[in-house]
Amino acid sequence: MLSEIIIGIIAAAIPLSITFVLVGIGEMFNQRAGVFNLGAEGIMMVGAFLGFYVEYIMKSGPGSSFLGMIAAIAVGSLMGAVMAVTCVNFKAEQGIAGIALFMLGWGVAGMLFRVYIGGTTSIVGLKALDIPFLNSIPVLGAILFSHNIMVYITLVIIPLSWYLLNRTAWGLKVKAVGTAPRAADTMGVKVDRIRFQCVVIGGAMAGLAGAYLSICQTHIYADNITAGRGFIAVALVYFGKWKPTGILWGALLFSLAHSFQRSIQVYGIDFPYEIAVMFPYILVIAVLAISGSSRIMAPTMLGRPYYREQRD
Amino acid sequence: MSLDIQNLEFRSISKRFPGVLACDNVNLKLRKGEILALLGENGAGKTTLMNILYGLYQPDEGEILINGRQVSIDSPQKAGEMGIGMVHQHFMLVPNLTVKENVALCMYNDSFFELDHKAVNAKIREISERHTIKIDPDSYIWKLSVGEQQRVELIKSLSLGANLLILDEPTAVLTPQETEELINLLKEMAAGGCSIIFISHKLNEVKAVSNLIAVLRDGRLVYHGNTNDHSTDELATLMAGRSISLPVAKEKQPSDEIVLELQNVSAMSDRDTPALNKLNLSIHRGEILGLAGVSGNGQTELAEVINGLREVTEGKILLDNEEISNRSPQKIINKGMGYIPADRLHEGTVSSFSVKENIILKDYANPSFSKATFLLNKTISDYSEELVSKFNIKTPGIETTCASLSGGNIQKVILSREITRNPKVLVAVYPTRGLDLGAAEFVHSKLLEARDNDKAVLLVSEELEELMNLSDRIAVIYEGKILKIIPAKEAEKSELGLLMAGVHNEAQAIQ
Amino acid sequence: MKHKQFSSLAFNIGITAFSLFIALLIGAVLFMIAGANPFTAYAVMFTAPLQDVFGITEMFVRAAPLLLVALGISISFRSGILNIGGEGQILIGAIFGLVVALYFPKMHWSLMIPLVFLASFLGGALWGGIAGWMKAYLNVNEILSTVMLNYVAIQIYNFLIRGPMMDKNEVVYGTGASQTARIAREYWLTKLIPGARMHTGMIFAVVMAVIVFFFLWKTIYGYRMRAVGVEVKAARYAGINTKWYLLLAMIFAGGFAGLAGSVEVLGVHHMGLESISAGYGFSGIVVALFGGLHPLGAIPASIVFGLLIVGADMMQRAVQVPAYIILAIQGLIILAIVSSNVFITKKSMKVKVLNLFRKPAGRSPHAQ
Amino acid sequence: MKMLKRILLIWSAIGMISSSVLAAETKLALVIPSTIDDLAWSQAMYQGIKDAQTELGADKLTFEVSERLWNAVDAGAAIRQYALKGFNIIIAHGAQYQSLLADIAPDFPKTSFAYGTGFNTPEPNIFAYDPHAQEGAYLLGMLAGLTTRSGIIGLVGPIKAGDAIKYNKGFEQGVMSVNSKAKVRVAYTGSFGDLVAAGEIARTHIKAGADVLTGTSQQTVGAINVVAEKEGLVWLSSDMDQKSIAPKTVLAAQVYNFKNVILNIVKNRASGVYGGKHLELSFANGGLILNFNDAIIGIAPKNAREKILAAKEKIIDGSLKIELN
Repeated sequence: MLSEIIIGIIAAAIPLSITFVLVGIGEMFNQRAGVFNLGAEGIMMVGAFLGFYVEYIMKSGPGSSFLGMIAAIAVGSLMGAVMAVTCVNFKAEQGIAGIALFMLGWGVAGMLFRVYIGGTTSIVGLKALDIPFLNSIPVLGAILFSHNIMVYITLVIIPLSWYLLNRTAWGLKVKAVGTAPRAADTMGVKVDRIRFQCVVIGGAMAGLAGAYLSICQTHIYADNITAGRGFIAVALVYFGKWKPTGILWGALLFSLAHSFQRSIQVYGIDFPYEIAVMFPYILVIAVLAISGSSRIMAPTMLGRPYYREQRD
Repeated sequence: MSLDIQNLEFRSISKRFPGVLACDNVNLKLRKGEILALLGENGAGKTTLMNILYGLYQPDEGEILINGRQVSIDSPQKAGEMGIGMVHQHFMLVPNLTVKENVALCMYNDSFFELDHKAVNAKIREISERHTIKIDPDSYIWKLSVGEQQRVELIKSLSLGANLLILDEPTAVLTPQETEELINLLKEMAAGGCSIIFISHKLNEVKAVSNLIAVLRDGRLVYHGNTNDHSTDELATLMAGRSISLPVAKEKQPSDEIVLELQNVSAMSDRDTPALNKLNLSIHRGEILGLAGVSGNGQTELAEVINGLREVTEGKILLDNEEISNRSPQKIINKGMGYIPADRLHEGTVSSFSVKENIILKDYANPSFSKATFLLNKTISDYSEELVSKFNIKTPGIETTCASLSGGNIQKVILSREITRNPKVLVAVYPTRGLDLGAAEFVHSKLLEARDNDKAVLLVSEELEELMNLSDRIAVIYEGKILKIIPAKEAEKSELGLLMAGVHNEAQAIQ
Repeated sequence: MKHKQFSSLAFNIGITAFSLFIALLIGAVLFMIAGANPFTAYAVMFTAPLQDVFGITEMFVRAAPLLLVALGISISFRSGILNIGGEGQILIGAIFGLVVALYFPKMHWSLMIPLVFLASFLGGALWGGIAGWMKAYLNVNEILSTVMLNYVAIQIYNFLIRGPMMDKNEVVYGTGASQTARIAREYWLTKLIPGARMHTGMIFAVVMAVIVFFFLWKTIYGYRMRAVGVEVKAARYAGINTKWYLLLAMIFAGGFAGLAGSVEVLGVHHMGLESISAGYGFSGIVVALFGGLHPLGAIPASIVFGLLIVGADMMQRAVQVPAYIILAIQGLIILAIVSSNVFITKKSMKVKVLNLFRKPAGRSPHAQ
Repeated sequence: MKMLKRILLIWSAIGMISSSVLAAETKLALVIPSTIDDLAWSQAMYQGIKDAQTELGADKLTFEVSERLWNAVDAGAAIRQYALKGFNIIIAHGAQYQSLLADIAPDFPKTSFAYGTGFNTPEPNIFAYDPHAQEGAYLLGMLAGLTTRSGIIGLVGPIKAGDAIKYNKGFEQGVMSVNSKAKVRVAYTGSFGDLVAAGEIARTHIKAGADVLTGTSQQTVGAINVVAEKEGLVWLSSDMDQKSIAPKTVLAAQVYNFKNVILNIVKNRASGVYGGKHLELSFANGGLILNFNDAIIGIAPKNAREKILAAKEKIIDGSLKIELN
C-alpha cells in the first residue's frame, strides 16, 4: 500500500514537472545570454490559448494536438521576439519589460479566448500513453512509462539543450554574451543577435509549456491557467544554476513536493491544508539555502544591455 | 581566409565622443613586418584609434586603406577577416569558458553547430609549439593569472591567422623576464611577416621593440617616424608636451619602530587555493617597503588581509602592537590604516558616486561630516573643494561622478582621501598601473611625501623601476611567501627578476 | 544653450509620444477584435478619470499603496536586490497591522494608527528580511526566494483570515467568508472628500517618500546603503558591513510594502480580505523603475500609474469589452515607454534616431 | 469647504435623477470576481440575470457586467462608478464585497446593493443573498454514497472557507446518511483559479481509489476533465451544471438559480424596499435546482433517484435539517 502511494507520488510528479522544465530550459537560454525574462508567464498563457484554440477548431485527434503545439511555439517565439526587440534592440529595463509582457500575454490570451471561443469547453488533447509491455514493468512501469508523449519529448529536450549549450559553437556564443559581451564582440560574436535568438527560444519554450498545460494536462483553457507557474519556473532556473540538469532536478523536487502534499491531503492526514500547500515553496528555498549557490556558472551580465559604442 | 597585409594606412581619421574629440585628423602608415609603437598619455586617443582599426568604433571622418585599397571595417569580425588581431588592455576573454573554448569562439564565430574541439586543440598546440607559448587548453580563464591570460590572447589572435597584431599596453602586467620574452616573441613574429602595433607609455620597451613610433597627444598625431631618431627623454617630452622626470627617493634614515607586522599569515584566494603561506613581513615607521612579484602571487590577498577584507586563516597581523587580524574593515580603518586598492574604479571608489561623496567614503560617519546621522552637506562640500584644489584633481565639479573622470584623476581622489586621513600605515597596490607619466609622477611624489611624514608605506608594484626609485627596502613575494628582502640601494634588476620568478637560494630565504 | 535644451525636450517628448502611438495602434487592433471603437475607448481611458472627482480620487486611492511599495522597491534596487516579493510583503504587513487593530486594547486613534503602521512595517520587514538574510548570509538568489515567499505568504494570510482571525459572526451565521471583523471606525484613515474613497494614505505615502529621499541622500545610513547597492567591493573597502546593509535594504523594502498593506486595510477595506495585495507588489516595481528608482520620482510615477489603472478600468466598463483588454493595453503602454526610454537616457541611441532624419550626415550632432 | 458642499449637492442630484429613472427601466450592474464563462459561481449569477431579463423583458431590465474584480480595490471603484452613473441595482457577487458595500451604500440611498454569500445587511439598501449550498451538497452526497463502488469519494476544494465549507459539510452528511462505510477525502488547492492543481488533486484522488468526485469553485473544470479521462468515474458538480464540458462524466449537479434573487430585488424595489433583506436560495424557494444527467444516470443504483428526491422533499418541508456546525 505504502509503496503504491510512493510510486503514485513519483509518477504524478513527472508530468507536473514538465511545464517547469520546458519554461526553465527556455529561460535558461535567455538568462545565459544575459536577458532576464519575467514575462514567461504571459507567454505561457498565450501559448496555452493558441494551442488549445488550434486543436479546438481542427477538432481532430492527435494531429491537431501537435499542430496546436506548433502554433504555441510560433506564438511564443513571436512574444519572445517582442521581448527581444524591447530588451535587446531598445535596451529596455528587463524587469519592467518582463512584467509588461506578462500583462500583455495574459490580456491577449484572455481576450482572444473570450472573443473566439466564449465559454469553457474541453478538447481531446494528448492523453497519457500506456506504453505496452514497458508499462507493466513493476515500479518503473508506473513511474516512467505511462505518461503523455510530451513527457518523453521533454526528456529528449534536456540532453539536447545541454548539447546545444556545451558542445556547439552557438552554445559557446550564448555563454560568452551572457558573461563577457564586450569580449564576445571583439571575438566576432554578434552579441545582440545571439541574445535575440535566445530570447526567442525562451519564448518558444514558454509557449510550448503553455500548450502543454492546456493540451496535455488539462484539455481545457481557462483564465489564469498557468497560475504563477511561469514565475516559479524563472525561480527554478536560479535553483538549477543555469544548467539543464539542475533545472530538471529543481522542477522534479518542486513537483514531487506538490504531489506529496496532495497525497497527504488525499489520504486524510488532518492538519491545516495551507501548510501542505506551502510546503513545496519552502522546500525549494530551503534546499537552495543549504546547498549554497555557485557563482561560476552565473551569467554575470544578466539584466545588463550591451552598448557597443560606450566607453568603459 | 585572412588578407595578407602588405601595408596599412590611416587617412585623416577623426572620432568624437560626447564631449571629447578622441581622435583628430590622424594619419599613420605601417608596412609588413614592421613594429609600430603608439605612444601617448592616457586619454591621448591611442585605444580609440586602435578600436577603430579593429572595427569596434566607426570613425566619424577619414578612411583606412589596406594594401592601397580603402576598406570599411564595421565589426571585429570584419577586422578578423582582414587579418587584424587585437590584444586589449582589458583582456577580452570570457572568464567562464576554457582556453580552448575561447579560441573556439573566435574560430567558429560564423558557424552555428559546428565545433571541432580536435581542430581547436591542434591549432593551439601548433601555435604554442611554434612560439613556445605554454598554456593548458582545458583550464578556465578565471583560474589563470594575468600573464597566462595574455598568452591566451596572443594564441587567440594568431589562431585566427592574424598578420597585423594590435597590442594595447601588453607589458603592464608582466615581470621583467616575461616582458623580455614578449619582446623577443614580438620581434620574431615581425621577422616572420607579422606587422605589429604596440601601444605603450613605457619608453624603454618601446625603444627595445619597435621600428617606428607614432606619438599622440590629445587626439592629435604629434610625431610619426623612426624609433632611433629620438631619445627616450625626447619622446617623453613629446608625449606630455612638457618635460617630466619621475621623483627618486632621497635617502632617509628609517626608524627602528615597527608599525605593521605580519606573523605567519596564511589566507585563501577567491578560488579557494592557498594564496598566502605563513608570510612574515614587518614595516617600519617612515619607510616605503616595496613588494615586488608577478601578479597572482598573493599581493592583492596580502593587501586584503591587512585591511580586514579577507579572512586570515592562520597567523597574526599587528598594527602598533595591537592585533588587527580578522577585525572588521571599519575597526582597522579606525586604527589608522590607509589603503589604495588595485581596482580604483570599483573598489577604491564608488564609481557612480560624486567626487564629493567619494572623498568622504571613509569619513562620512566622522562627527565633523555628520551630526546625528545627517550628513553635513556644507562642511563636506568645503572639504571636498579643498582637497580637489590641493591635489589638483581635474574635474568639472565636486558633484561630477567619479566614473566620468580619467584614471589618473580617480587615483588622485583616492590618494587625497587616504593621505589626508593621516593614516599610520598606507598600503598602495599598483598605484600607477595604467597611469601616464604625469599622473604617475604625482602619485610618486605623494607617496614619498607620506614617507617623509613618518608613515609606513607598503607599495605593491610590478614595475621594478618604480620600486627601485621609491622604496627603502624591496621584498619579493612568490607563491604567498616573502622570498627575500633587499635594501633598495643594493637591489639589482636581474636579481629581483630571478626572485620574482621563484629562483632563489634556499639558504637566503627569510624565515 | 536654451535652444538646445528645448530641442532635447522636444526630442524626448516626441520619441515617447511616437512609441505610445505604436502601442496604442497595436491596442486598437485588439479593440477591433473585441468589437469596440478604439477611439472612444482611448478617449475614455485617458480623459475619464480626470473629468470628475470620482476618477481623480480613485487615482489617488491606487497611487498611495503603489507609491509605498515603489519606495521599498527603490531602496532594494538601489542596494542591488531585485525584490519581486512585494505581494507577499504586503499581505504579511497587512496581517500584522490587522492583529494590532483588531486585538489590541482600545486606545485613541492617534496612538493606534501609528502602532498599526509600525506593526505592518515590521511584518513586511520580517518577510523581506527573510529573503534579504538568505541573500546576504546564505547566498540564495533573491528572485527565487521572493517568488517562493509570495506563495507562502498568501497561504499564511488566507489561513489566518479564514481561521483564527475570521470574523466570529461568519462562524455564527455559517457563511464562513474568509474575512476578519471590521476595524473600529475611529481607526480608519480619514476620508479627504466625503463620498469618495480617497483617504489620508496618499499624504502619508508622499511624506514617506520625502523621508526616504532624505534618508537615502542625507543620512549616513542611506549613504552606506547606496554604496552597497552600486559597488559592494568599494563599500566593503570603506568599512561598511555590506551583508548587514543588504539585509537592511530588504528589511526596508519589505517594510514599505507592509505599510502599503496597512494603508489598504485602514484606508480602503477596514478589514482583512482575500487578495488585498491587488497586484501592487508587481505594479510597484514598474512604478519604482519609472520613477527612476528615486523616491521623489516615484510620486508622479505612482499617480500616472494610478491613472492608467483607473482609466483602463473605466474604459472597460464604458465600451463593454472583456476586462482582459485592460491588462493587454497596460502591458503595451509599459513596453512602449521602457523601449523609448533608452533613446532618452543613452546619447548613442539618441544619435542613431536623429541620424535617421539627417540622411547625408554620419556625424553625431551632440559632440562639441 | 464650498467646493465640498457643491460636490455633495451634485451627488445628491445624481441620486435624485437615478431614482426618477427607476420607474422607466431597471439598470442593473454586476461585479464578479471571476468571468462570465467560468462555469461556476460567476457564470451562475450571469445566467440568473439573463434569465430574469428574459422574464421581465429586455426593455424593463438592462444590465452591465464587470469581470475579474477579485480584488476589492478595483471592485470598489467599479461599484461606486456604477452607482454614480445611476444604476439602480448593483450586485457585487462575492462575500468579500460586503465591507465595500457598507462603505458605499450610505452615499447612494436610492440604489440597491446586493452581495452574497452573506447574511449581514449593514445598511438599509443592501441585500444579502445566501445559497444553501449544503442542501444540494447533501443530496449530491447521497448520490455519491449510493453510486460509489470503491467506497472512496474525492472532494476537490479551493480554499477552506465560505461556501466550500458549507458544501463539504452538507456533502459529507449526505454520504453518511446512505453509506456509513464510505470515505470522503477532502483536499484543497489553496486557490480558486488553479485548475491545473485541481486536476492534479483529482488525479491523486483517483489513484487513491476514488470513483466519485466532486468539488466547488471555478477551478473544478480542471478536475472534471481529469475525471473524464477514465471511464466509469463520475463527477458531481455544484454552482452550475458542468455537464457541457464532460457529458459522460457529470452525473448530477446542484444549480444556483439566481433568477429569483434578481426578481425578488426588483419586486422589493417596486414596493419601496431598497434592501435590508437576507435572501436565501434553497430548494424550497426554487433558488436551488438539482439536475440529473439522464444519459448516464444508469451508473447509479436504480432507486437512487427516488431516494434523493424523497430527501429533497424532506429538506423542502423542513423535516430534514443539515447541520453546519
